[in-house]
Amino acid sequence: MSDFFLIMKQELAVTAIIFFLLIVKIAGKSKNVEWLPWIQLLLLLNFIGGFFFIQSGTLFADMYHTNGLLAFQKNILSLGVYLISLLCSDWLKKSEHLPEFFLLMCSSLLGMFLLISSGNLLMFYLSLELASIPVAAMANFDLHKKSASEGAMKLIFISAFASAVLLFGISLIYGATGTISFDSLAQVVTDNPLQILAFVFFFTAFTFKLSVVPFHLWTADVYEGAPIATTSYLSVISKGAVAFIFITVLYKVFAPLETVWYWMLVVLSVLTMLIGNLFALRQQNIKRFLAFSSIAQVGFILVAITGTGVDSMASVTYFILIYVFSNLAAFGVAAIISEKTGKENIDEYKGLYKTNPFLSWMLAIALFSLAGIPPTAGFFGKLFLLTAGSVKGNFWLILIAGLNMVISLFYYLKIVRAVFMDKNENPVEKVLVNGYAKMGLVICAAGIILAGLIGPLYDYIRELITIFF
Amino acid sequence: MTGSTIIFYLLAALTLVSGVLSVTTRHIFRAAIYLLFTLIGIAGIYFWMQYEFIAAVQIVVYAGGIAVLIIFSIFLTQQAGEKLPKQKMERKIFSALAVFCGFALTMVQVLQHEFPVSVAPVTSPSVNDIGRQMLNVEESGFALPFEVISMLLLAAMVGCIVIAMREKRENLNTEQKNIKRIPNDT
Amino acid sequence: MTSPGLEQILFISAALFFIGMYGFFTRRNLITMLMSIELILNSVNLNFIAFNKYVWPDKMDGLFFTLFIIAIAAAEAAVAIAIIINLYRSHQSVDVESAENLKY
Amino acid sequence: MNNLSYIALIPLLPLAGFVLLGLLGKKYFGKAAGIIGTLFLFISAALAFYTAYQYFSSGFNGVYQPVIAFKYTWLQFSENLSIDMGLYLDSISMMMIVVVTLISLMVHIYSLGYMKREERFSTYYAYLGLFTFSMLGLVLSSNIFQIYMFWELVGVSSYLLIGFYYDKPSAVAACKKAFIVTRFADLGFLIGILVLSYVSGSLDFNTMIQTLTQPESSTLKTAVASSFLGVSAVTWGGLLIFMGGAGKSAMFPLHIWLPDAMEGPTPVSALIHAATMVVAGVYLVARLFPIFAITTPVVLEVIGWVGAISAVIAAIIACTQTDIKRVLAYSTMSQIGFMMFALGVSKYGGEAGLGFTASMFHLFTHAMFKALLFLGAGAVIHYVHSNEMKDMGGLRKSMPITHITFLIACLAIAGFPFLSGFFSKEEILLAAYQHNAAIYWIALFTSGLTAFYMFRLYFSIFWNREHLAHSEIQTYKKSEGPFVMMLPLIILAIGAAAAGYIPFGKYVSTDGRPLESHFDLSFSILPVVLGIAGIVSAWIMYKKQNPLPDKLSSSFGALYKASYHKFYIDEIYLFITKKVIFNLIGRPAAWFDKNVVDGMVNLTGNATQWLSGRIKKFQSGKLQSYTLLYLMAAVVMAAIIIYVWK
Amino acid sequence: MNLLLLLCIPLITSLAILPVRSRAMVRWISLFGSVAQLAAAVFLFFAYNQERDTGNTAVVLFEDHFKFISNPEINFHFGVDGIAVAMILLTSFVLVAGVLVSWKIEKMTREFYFLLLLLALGAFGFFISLDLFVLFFFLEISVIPKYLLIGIWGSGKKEYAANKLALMLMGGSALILVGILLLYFNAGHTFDVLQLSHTNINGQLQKTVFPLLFIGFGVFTALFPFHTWVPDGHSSAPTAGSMFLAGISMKLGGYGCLRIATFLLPEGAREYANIIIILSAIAILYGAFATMMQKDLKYINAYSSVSHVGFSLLGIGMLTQTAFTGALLQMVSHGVMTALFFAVIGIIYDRTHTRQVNEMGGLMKLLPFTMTAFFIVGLCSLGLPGLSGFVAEMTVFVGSWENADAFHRIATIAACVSIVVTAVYILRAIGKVAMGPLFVNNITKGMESNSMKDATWNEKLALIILIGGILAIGIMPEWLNKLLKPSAEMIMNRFTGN
Repeated sequence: MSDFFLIMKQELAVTAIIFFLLIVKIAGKSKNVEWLPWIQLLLLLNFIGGFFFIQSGTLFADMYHTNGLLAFQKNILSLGVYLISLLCSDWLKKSEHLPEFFLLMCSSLLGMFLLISSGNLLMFYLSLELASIPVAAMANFDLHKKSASEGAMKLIFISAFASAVLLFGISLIYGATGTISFDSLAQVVTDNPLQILAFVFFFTAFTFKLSVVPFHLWTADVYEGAPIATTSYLSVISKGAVAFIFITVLYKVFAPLETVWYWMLVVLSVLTMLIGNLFALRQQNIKRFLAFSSIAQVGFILVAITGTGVDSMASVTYFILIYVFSNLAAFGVAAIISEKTGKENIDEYKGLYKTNPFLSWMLAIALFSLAGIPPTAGFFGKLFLLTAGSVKGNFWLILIAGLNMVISLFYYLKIVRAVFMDKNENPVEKVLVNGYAKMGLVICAAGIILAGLIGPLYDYIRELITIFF
Repeated sequence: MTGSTIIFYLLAALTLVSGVLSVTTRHIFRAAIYLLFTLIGIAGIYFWMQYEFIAAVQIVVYAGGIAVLIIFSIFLTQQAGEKLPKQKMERKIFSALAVFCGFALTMVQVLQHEFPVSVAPVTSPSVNDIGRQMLNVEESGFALPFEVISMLLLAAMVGCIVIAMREKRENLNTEQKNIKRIPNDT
Repeated sequence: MTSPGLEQILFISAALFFIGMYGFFTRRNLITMLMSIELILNSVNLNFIAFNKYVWPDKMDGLFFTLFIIAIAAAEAAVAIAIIINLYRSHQSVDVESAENLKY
Repeated sequence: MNNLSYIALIPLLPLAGFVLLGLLGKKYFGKAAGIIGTLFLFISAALAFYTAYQYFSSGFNGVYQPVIAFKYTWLQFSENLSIDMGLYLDSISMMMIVVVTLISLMVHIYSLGYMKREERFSTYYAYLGLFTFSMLGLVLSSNIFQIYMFWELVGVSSYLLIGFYYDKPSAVAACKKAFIVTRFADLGFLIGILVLSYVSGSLDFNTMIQTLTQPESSTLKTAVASSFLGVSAVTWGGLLIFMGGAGKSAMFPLHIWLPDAMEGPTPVSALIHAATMVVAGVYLVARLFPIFAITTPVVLEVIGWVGAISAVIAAIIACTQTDIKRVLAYSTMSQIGFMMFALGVSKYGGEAGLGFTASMFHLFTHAMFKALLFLGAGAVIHYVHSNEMKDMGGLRKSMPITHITFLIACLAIAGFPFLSGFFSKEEILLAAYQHNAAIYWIALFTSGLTAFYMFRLYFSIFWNREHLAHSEIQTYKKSEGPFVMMLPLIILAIGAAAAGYIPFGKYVSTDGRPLESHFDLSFSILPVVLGIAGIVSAWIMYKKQNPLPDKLSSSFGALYKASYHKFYIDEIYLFITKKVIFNLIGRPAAWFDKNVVDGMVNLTGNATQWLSGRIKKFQSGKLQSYTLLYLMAAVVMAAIIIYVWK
Repeated sequence: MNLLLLLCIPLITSLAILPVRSRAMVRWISLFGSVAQLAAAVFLFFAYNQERDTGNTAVVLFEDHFKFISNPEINFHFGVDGIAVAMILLTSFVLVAGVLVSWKIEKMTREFYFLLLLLALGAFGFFISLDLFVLFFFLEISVIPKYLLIGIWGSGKKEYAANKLALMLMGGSALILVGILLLYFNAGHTFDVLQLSHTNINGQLQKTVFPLLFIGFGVFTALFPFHTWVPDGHSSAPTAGSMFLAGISMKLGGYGCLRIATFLLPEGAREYANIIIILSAIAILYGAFATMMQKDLKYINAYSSVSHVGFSLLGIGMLTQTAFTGALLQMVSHGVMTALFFAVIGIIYDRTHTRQVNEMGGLMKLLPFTMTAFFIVGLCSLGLPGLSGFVAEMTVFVGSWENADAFHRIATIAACVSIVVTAVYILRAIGKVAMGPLFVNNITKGMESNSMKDATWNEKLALIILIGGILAIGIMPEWLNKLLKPSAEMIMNRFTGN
């Protein structure tokens, strides 16, 4: 039984936090804000605890399994959640429903954990729903904002739609193979037309969650409408978890269909990078901008996935880790500014450096990392993605990816330019950054700088993957 | 043509016709009622297939739960006697086309596929079996999904409470502070 | 008319699936869109049950899948309705086209 | 002659002067800068004379062997090709260092007076030092690339000196023009070097001449065989190298910079644009003479004709110019033309090499009298503050020393018997007469013209009007110039008178063997008579103010006008550079860059932006459109995979 | 000599100035750091020569290995050959000069020096790296400092220029990246330059990768027609930025073209040599003619850079040892020269607040020191003997002439023609700015008593350092030649197969 606790310790820890929050909500009388540091502490403990007593194993028949790699990936997600709790503390403090927000976020995180640990289609589906339904509620947390309810509405409807399509696909797979277990599916999957059809329907669920073009259309609207805490959660954590399970499913379960999904990925990755970039070029709202930029980033992830299992898993895991730092730092700065001044427009960021040098540098570092420019870790992240993607020798794809990096640099620089170079009569006033947010930003910046320069990190990830993947 | 066949086709006709009516009628209450019919029709098909437990759950959860939920929400949001807004013809045509293509593709594939003929005897699962498996942690047990569902329902409940029971606006300014969207047609 | 079996049921479910889709695409009222989603989910359920009965009767995977889908559908519907109600409060409408401000 | 490395001091001392004065001059030396510079040069000149004396006095068996006194690898290109810095001593380089140091010293001394009011006095001396260094380096070069380097350096020092009065726009234009025109010619020189070095496999003069003058050598055979546009590689090389020489020596049609170069201070004109730098082209041809004479006679022919044409054209133009320095400039060009065609009509070896000797001889004497003329003109300009003939006249009384020395120089250049110019010119004419009759007649005509325009100049300055219009000048000026200005005039006048008596043929010849003297008085009659005729006609026309010149000019009409406008060659160049090169190449290139190349880059950016604007309608904000697209994409993807791709 | 020192000094200096508040302190620390770096570079030079003199004929000296990542195998593999030593010397010279001329920068001083040092760090790292990935890393490091330097401290249409520069360089990097990955996956799974040079890379691959690498690096070094970032970038950058851009950054590309692309892929180079020659001959002439039409001093130098860098590329395309040496000499020479040119322009601009040649004249009278430097750099640019430009250009010409066929001949002659055109535009600029009647911005009167002061001590020092570099190469070229030639020979051996 102790094995059970150790194997599922991360899930159990999150569950414990959920119940703690529930009790806080039900029993707590005082203002909820006071609980924020404690919640942050718990999330930090959750993150740190993830590194100890890691045990591999399978539970509930084949429905749940975990190992060092998955534990590491879960830790990345925990870290992300912790950082969000730090970075968005301003917003959270004002929120009337602080424990509920964390409850939902932790539920969703639990869903993510189970998602990447899932061993059959049922668990996959359920944990995907567990991961996404609370997010829809989270998206609506700015209760009085019209755009928030619009975003939440779009998210819940389109994810319901997507899961319906997914379920249809699963039902056909089940009909064609008679099993929902990943292990046995891997034995029986073949490329007959019905299975391809079913697989494509199944596949769209991932592309939807990852916001791959043309299944990405919800992304920007939802990101823009939702509170930044939710947006950053959606863009980083949710995407990361789905990317992990995506690779597992493709290489472990649907390996026989590799020729099918390989070309799908190639085409979709090109489309995603290109369309994401083209849309990002013209955005004015920083959240919307980051939405499209994250779509373009996903294109690069797809490029990596076209490689081999080990390579793509290693590079994507590494990339997601860096992406957590970079994207959260960018969202963090946006969150602070938006919360204090209500400004979310890139034009309004002009002359930010004059008044807020710290935030400006943080934003710049984050954006450079997103653009993949050294010495930030984003450079290594991108490079390993592309290296992984070129294993099969499809260098045209790499070339297109490289050129897309140029386009992406253009719009990242647009913000840098606004912040550092453009003059503004009426710049963002001096913003007092609270300690938590500052700490969060510093952690992110340190991560951005160090994660790339510490070579053994990648080696470590790769080693995990060669052992466990 | 046996009686069972006739019943099946009647059920099928009920399901599909009320399904179509449910998505086309312009009276929202009628749509809800047609939806109810469809759900009942499907429950009927479950009965027909001798999956009584599922049929029962279908009637309890869908016909009894979700349909009522929907009808209540219609009460909340709809003025009586109001017709539903019309959709643009263009959208209808495109949708019909896409849907038809999807349907055709699916049917062609499904019909072409040779499903293996089952060798095991067709038995309807007993409620007993279902219950035992539901809470079993061993092979072919569904305890974990059960727990997951419970967490999901908890989260959904909390979410619904937060969203639907929003308090009185304390600060009217929040509305003004809404994002000022600058049209970016440049 | 042949005696009904797997193919007929699959036809019903597929038809229902795409009828639901059609509704989802063309209905402007959010509640009716939610109804369409329910139709779609029902068609999937039907699929699972049919496959379980006619093709893979040795295990009850399909049946359980259906059960869980029903549960999730309920949860999803609840959250969706909560969001719709909230939207109705801020937009004074449940028309999907009233909520198209976030674009481009 | 044992340790010869002291010879390196000859060029290095002026360099030291340049560095010293250039870095510290203004601040620390002030007016003493001139003395310091002169002192450096004096030592250098003394060394040069000593060296030359040693060299010529101890010729071996009548053959003056070239000696390489010093050699240092400056830049190793490849195994065979390297730029060496060396000191190459032979008769012509010895002669040249004497000329260069002597004239330079004279100019240094002269400038002490002439330039003393200049604010940038020390800079001036620094530049003079730089020039002298470069010129000495040039004449002592042992390596063709070395000569090219110093060639460029004299070019730049000439540029600096012409542009010395840098706030005068005309001076700025002139120095620019001088540099660019000679630079253009140097382009030919450079390519010529590349060609010759490639065919000979060496940059060293000795090796190069050896390989290229042995008819049996296989390298030469292949070099002659390989041809471009029907002309062999060696010939191309020779022609291109001559192009460099022609540019520097202001040969037609690359002469246009020389008259403008008179914008520089007059002593500089005397040094650079009369005596030394402009004869560098002649020196270059003389340096490579064996190659020209033995391997590529065609080029020699070209050299001869270019020289002759330049001589006559310049003489004609000189007759009509009114700026005294310009007259002298054209006369310089004309005289260098003489030297050029003398080389052109010469052959290699023995008595046939008379032209070579004559050319060098003329170079030597010309340096004396032309420097004298310029310095004299400088004194005149110093006195009247004008370059124009119309501001002068009747100066013979107020400037007696200048008058006498100027007269000596004029007589010498006109070939008046028993002055230096007479001997050298007679030799040239003789050489031409022996080998190329056409050139001989041209030369004869030109020498008559020379006498005419020189005396036109002389009479206009010193006679013509008895009383100066500028009466105030006479009241201000009592003396014609300080002693330091008169001394060089006197020394040079002695030189101009006596240099002809040096037995040049003994020392300088194509193959190092002394030439026998062929002095035949009867041959001289015709040129001398022509010369005197020229002098007389000038006397008639210009001794007193009279309407004759105007009449004559109007009777010549078009020719006079053309000559006055220097045959419109400047305008042609201007047209080519301004209109053709600027408008047809430069402007389009700049336009192309701005619009096409840059445009492509901007277009890519704009196209991306445009595309991004086009596709925005997909993001319509309509939930149902999103989902519709979702379904369609899924169905289409599945259909493609199932039906098309499989 | 431990090469890490070369990375540590700029790194430590740049980090050291971050917490410093006082402007003066920042300046002095930067100066100290850059002088230390220069000392290290000079020491490296002597150490290298000494090592070679003792008969060490290894391809690179002072090798160092640090494991970075094991799969894909990436190591910090450092080592220098003669080329790298020369480039490091050049970079440190320009660094010191750049720090000195920026003394007066008041706007965000700390950030300015930080970025400057970061840029230098990238260059140093690039030159000592022997691992393609690490090399690429360092190459990319320099993009952001450039962007910010131009964008924040620049002038004119700086945002446009900065954007263009960053994007074009990034585009070049994308090509390099693909090239590197192609090599990695098809030639033995290694990024190590030395290992790759021992690997037998098949011809088809070479022909595919070479253009990628060459164009990629070519963008950095203003290969025609990818040069358009040069004029805008250079002219908008602050003085030190321009100096770095032209003096160092463009050399990164040239170094990459020769030391990486040509060295690793001789067959590819042979395949495309003629195209390189055509492009570079066009660049040389076209750049020169385009310069003729420019009126802005910085544009003049920028376009002339395009022309001058063309000589480097021409030398590379000629595929002879002498031409390679010439190309390298040209890189070093152009680096010093153009840095000096920009320094002079910066000083002029500081005084006159204009860079239009038509708006000033006769500055010799007011700024004799600066104008003397201007003369020297102009003369160097037009290839005057005794200054560095001559040495480099002549070596390229002689090397180019070793190819005996008409095509190479015509290309060489075309390149030679540019020395005349260069003379035209340089003398025009000098004539307009330094000579003629004194005026600035159409103010003619009272200029003599103008408060315009000649170069201050820091500027003088910077100019003297760079002039010293020009003269050192121009008067005694053999030391540099000796340094570069064996390395050029080593590259050439790849072609002759020794």
